[in-house]
Amino acid sequence: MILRNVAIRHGRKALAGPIQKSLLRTLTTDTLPPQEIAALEHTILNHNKETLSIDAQFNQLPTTRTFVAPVKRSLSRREVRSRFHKRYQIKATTDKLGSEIDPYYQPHQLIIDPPKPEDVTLELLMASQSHLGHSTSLWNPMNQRYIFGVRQGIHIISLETTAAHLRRAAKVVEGVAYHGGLILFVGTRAGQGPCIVKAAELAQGCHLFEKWIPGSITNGDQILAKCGIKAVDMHDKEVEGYEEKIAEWSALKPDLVVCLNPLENYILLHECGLNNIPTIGVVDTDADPTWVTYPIPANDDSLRCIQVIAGVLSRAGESGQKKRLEAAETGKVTWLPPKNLGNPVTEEDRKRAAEQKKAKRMLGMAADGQEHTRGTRGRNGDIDYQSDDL
Amino acid sequence: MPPRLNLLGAGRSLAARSRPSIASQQPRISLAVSRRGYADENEPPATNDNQSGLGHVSEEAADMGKVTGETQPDLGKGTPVQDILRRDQEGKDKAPEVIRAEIDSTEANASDRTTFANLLALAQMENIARGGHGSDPVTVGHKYGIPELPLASNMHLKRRYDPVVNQVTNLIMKHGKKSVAQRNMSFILNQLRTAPPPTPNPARPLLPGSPPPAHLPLDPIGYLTIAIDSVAPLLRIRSQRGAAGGGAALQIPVPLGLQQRRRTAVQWILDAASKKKSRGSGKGQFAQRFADEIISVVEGKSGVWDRRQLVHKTGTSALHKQCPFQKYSHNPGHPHPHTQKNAIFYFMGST
Amino acid sequence: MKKVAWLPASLRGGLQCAQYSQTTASSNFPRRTVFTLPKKQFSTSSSLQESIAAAPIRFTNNNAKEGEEEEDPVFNARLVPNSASYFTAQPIFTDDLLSLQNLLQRYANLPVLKPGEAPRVAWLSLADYRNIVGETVKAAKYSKIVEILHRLNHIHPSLMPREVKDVLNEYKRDVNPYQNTAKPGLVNTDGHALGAGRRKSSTARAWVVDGTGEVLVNGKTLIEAFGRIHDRESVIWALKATNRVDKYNVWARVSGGGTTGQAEALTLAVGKALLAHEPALKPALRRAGCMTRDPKRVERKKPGHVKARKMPAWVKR
Amino acid sequence: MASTNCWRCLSRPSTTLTHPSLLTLSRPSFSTSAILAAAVKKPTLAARSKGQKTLKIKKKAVVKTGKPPAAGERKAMRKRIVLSNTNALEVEGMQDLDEQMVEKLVRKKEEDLSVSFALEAAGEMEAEVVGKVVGLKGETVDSLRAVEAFKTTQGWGLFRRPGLLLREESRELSRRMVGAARGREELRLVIDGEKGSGKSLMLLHAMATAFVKGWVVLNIPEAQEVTNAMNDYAPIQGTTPTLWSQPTYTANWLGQIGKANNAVLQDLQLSMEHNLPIPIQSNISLARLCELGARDPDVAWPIFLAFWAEITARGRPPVLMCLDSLSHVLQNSLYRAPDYSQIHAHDLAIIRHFVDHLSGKAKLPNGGAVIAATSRSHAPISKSLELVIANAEEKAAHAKYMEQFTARQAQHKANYAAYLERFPAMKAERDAEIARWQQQLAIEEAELAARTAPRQFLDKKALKAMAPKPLLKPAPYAPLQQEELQLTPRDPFEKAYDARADKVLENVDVLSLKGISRAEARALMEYWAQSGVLRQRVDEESVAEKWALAGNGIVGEIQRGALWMRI
Repeated sequence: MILRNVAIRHGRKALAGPIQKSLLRTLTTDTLPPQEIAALEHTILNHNKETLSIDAQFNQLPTTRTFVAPVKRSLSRREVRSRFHKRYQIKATTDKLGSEIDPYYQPHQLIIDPPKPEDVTLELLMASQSHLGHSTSLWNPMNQRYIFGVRQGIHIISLETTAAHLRRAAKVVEGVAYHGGLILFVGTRAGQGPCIVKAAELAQGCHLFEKWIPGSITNGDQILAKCGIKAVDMHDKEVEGYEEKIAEWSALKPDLVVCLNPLENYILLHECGLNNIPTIGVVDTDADPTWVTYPIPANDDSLRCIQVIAGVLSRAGESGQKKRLEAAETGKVTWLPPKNLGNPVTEEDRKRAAEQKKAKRMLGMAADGQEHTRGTRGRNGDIDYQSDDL
Repeated sequence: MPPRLNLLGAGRSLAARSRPSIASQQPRISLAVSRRGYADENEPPATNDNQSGLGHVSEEAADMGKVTGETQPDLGKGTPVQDILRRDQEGKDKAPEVIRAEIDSTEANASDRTTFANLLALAQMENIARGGHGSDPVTVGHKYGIPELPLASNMHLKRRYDPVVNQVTNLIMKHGKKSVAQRNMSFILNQLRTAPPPTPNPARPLLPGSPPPAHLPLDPIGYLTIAIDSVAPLLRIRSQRGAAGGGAALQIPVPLGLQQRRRTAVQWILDAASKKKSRGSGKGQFAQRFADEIISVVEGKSGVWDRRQLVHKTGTSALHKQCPFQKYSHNPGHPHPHTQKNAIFYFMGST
Repeated sequence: MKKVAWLPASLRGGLQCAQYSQTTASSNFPRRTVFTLPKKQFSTSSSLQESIAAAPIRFTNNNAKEGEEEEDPVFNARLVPNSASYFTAQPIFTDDLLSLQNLLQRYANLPVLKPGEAPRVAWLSLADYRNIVGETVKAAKYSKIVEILHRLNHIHPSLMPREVKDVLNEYKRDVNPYQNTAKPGLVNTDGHALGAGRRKSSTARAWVVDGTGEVLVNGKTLIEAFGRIHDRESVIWALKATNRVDKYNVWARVSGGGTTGQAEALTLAVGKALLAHEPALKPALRRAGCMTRDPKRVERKKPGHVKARKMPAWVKR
Repeated sequence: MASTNCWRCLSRPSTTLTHPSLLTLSRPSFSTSAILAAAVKKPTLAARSKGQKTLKIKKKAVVKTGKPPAAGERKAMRKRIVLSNTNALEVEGMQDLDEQMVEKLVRKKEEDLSVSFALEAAGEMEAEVVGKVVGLKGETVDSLRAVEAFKTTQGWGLFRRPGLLLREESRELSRRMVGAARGREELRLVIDGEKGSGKSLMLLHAMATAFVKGWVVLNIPEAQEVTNAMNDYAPIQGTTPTLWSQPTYTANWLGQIGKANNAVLQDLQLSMEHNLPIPIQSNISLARLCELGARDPDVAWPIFLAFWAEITARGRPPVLMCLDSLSHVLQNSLYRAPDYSQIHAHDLAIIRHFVDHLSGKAKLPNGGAVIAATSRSHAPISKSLELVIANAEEKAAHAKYMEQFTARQAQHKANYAAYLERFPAMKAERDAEIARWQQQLAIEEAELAARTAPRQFLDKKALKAMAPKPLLKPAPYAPLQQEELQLTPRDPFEKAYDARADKVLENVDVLSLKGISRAEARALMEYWAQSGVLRQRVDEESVAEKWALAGNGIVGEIQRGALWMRI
């Protein structure tokens, strides 16, 4: 009986190939109910009759018409789609199940919604490892005052200072945003890209996560020549009529540069210094705080810390921009237009200019005609010129 | 009809197949069909037997012509209406039952006369023979079976000769005349074949595991290989100028790869052969001398052995002079100092 | 209303110097105020606002008093870059990259095809992209874009979102070179299959028919056509490698080049013709070396050389 | 020159000055430039070396070490024929080419049954011998070696002992030889075939058969040696036109003949009187006679004539004469007559003797065969020979065509008869079909008329054109055309035809060799594999491959491909 069960249980393997040693491990002593045995035996016999007998084989030779091209067995499109949706349904229904988990660190959260300046706490800073400096041997004494102490051979940055400087920097950013300044977020280390981009997006500034091209400020007219500029009014709506001006306008310069890794961007900071552009920088214990205008003593090697700082600053910029727009609603302009930008040129302005030119030329021509008759060339040229104008 | 509980199918999913069917690397049957122009079942039957007795007027005239040997009317002129209707579908629908029935019947038995169905059946029989299932995916991209892959090593167009023979041929070649070199090679091998079996010299042992000398002549390639590999040096002496200090050249033993070893050996044998005097006149004298040199190598009489020994001696002495491993450690040209060491010890034991 | 931070003078200077084109005038301006302002540090924001607002206005008035009387008040417009990637000097490229990145991020968890199975697409070449964008993008940077495109292309077609499709279409080349595949050889109704092959400067065409292993090259038998056994073998190598020497007849025409070239051109031709008969033999023939066209040609002669590389003998004066 | 008289005394010398130089000096000449030029002193070697430099580079003379090879040693090495390779394996079960084997070979099919019954009664099995490799017996080998039937290029040195493949052509050849011997008439044959198709081996087969059957064999192993003016030759007195004998070659040849046919000749005594320049006893054996002829060249030719007379006397065994590379003897030889006119090959006594029998001018009363093989390697082109061979092949082809044609014609007649009796049925059927067709048309038109929009027209004209035509009377009988035999004509503008060669080749049979069949190739390759020189599985694929590589089974090429180039 037992043996019979074994035979039935492992019938498929027996059919498939020689019995392996591993089968012996699966020997069991309990028996199946008789009707199940009968069913199994019947199926096996039936299977043999249908698949292994020669005439069965011949019956199974399909004719040419009913022949289907042999394809490797893979899921059809519909199957894939249905399975995918099903998986999501299941996920949606079963996600809620299980125990409640306390709020925990989710890396993407820092990028998705960054912390605001007001919810900067020492705990947050501590949690994001912003207190860890470099080893004492790499210390740059100029940032002595930010340092809390030494632990296990590395400097510990005092988080109070960090928080204070961070808040100050936030206010600076907010102010610049409020006064319609152009803020540039720079983080050229690996992995700083996302938070930089997010920050620029919130603060409506610019981002730079690749190498800073030296001279983009001092020689911007050459380097940034191709990069487009537009003119916006107090409500940040784009304004027509400045095309000629913009065409020969020199390249823009940032009004504030937030540099998350000053060590690698000395040239950038130097250019900012040359152009009196204020800079905010994350200064680690091995960095020189005097490179930047507003240092933020923190650990610039921890992405998490960097994300926190960039987030805070970006939130500040965001609020600044908001305030500026609110002020604009009330008709108050918190910034001054560039000096010789002037008013937008409209159609009638152009017409009027053309008229004046024409009138002037008429006078000039009369004078010419009386004095000397040569100058047809010049006249023709003038006519061309006028036609160009109109 | 398919089996109710297809245990064997499950077994197949368990990779119970003895060896993988070639199906995986074959194109689909549809491709095969589209390419096999004349095995296509869509072509109309050559003669339609379904009609009673004899065919249409044109066809009748045609086989009439076949019988009487006169020029046959071409079927294009008087085409039976069935063919016309077969071409346009809706006209067929409009056609009377008789014609429709005819058309259908012809199209129906068009399939069973194709060679393609037979091919299919054959392939499926193969499947069954392979222990598979009758309804396994069948691919008919071939008529006489697929050769076993991978092919034999000498089945590539560019590597059809034995490697040793190939190398020796190329080393014999002069002025790029390969066919001449190949003729010489065949001379050499035949010489080895017909010469009396060699009597090896115990002082100059052949490679370990080489067959008894009596068996050599009937395997000339093996003969050649053994001779060359036996005298092949294990290393060459690279003399680095000034490395020994004071401008003196430093002898550095560098181990050789198999090809390089064989090459050196063949070069030596060639030198020896070119120094010999030819016995007869006419063609194949060089081959004769080369073969004699090979034989004398196997018999341990050749001077090539001395050259080998000389190289090895200098190699060992140089090796012992300066510590080899330190040298090798910063010698990029030489990846495996230990194999080198073993090689040296091997040959020290061997000589 | 929340307090707005006190703006340091240097920043103000920065602001102005950024917006006024002449910086020299205002550059020494902050140094004056630095010392005056600190005591105002903790005052309320409103006064500060005025002070800030006032100072520049006064400043401008001082500067351009006589100019502005007859002119109407200046229109409030400021200049901002079109894109946030202004300072990368390649704004369009950077924006493309970023948009692709977050597209991928959004659809990262859609099911994907196996590496081989995605439809093969030819993306814009670097030159094309540069022309379109008008920026000198480095190859390494553009490869990032291509990488992302490749990944997006592997999203399972049944679940490929519309926008992804559109984006991919933007980056596709106009003509897809991968679509033109080699035409499969055809067997005509007489059972003839034609294959063509080339080698060195020889050209060969071979018709392969079911038969008993008879070979005619230019109407000559194999031994008349080729003296070397090596060459004869080359001619029927495709049949030999697949054990079909006695199953087909070959009728071939070959012209140009020497014996070796002709023989190996025939190898290719016969192989292709055989493939038309039995497409499933392709892997075997590929491994037998009968599918590969040997691209080697005679190297051209160079000016100043005697042959392709040989230099004339050096003569002393 | 030492003069007889002293120069001191100024008296006139008794002897006249005869020295040419003195004469020229003394005689007043029109120009003295020659003398002056002659008198100009050549610059010494030292001067030359000192002054101008020459581009001539002095080659270092090669130093000869050891003794040079003896005269003819190197040639002997080149010509050496090795018939045995001790390394090769002995092929067990290989039968020898003996009387019985030849019998089996020549036996016709219809005879087979009866004989095979007899053999079964005797208890030995009957087997097909064609497509087998047979060995040669020791004495046969010696005889063949004596007549130089083996050639260096035939690769005998690879095998333990010489073996011969029996192919279809060899069966035919043996049959004709044996038949000729039975009928006491001579077989006159030219063996042709492309390079490597086994012509010389077919000759060898003929000789082997002859030796086995106890014929007398005369072989000219290489006609070139006879005609290329490498032997001494002398005119034979009293012959018009003058015949030229080659004493040394003849003597050598006689020696070969004697040695090769020793078994036969030593039992045959002289039977008639000959007037020979040397006295011989009357009762010596023919073998002895040959030895005498071989001993001194001067009498070789007369003795050969005597020998031939003896051989062709009544009751002597049949004779086989063989010659290889025929085209050498169908043109002028390289010998020259005293008036420096070229001697035609047919004016050489030995060649004349051969071609007379080849052309049938001279008969072999005891029967026998005269077989010549052409050669494709280093042989002159003989237009006459080519024409003859081409015509012979066309004749053979036409004969084959004719027997096929007769069969086809019979079939054709039968078909027509069948058609005639089928005709009434066909006619009835056709009428029925016409009726059906018309009613179909009617139906169609009715439907068309009935159908409303969209109106579609069935093209009536086209249908009318398609209408089946009625059958009236059976088609007439058309006999098959038979194509006539066309021989390639003689090119009227060709000057290279040789009149004497044409006369000789007028009526000789041509046996043209083609490639061997697959079965024969397989037998051959199996023989090679058994003797251990072919290290390869012999199966259908390999045989087919070698067969195809050898241009459809040219034997020599098969051997080259299987044994020499691809080892």
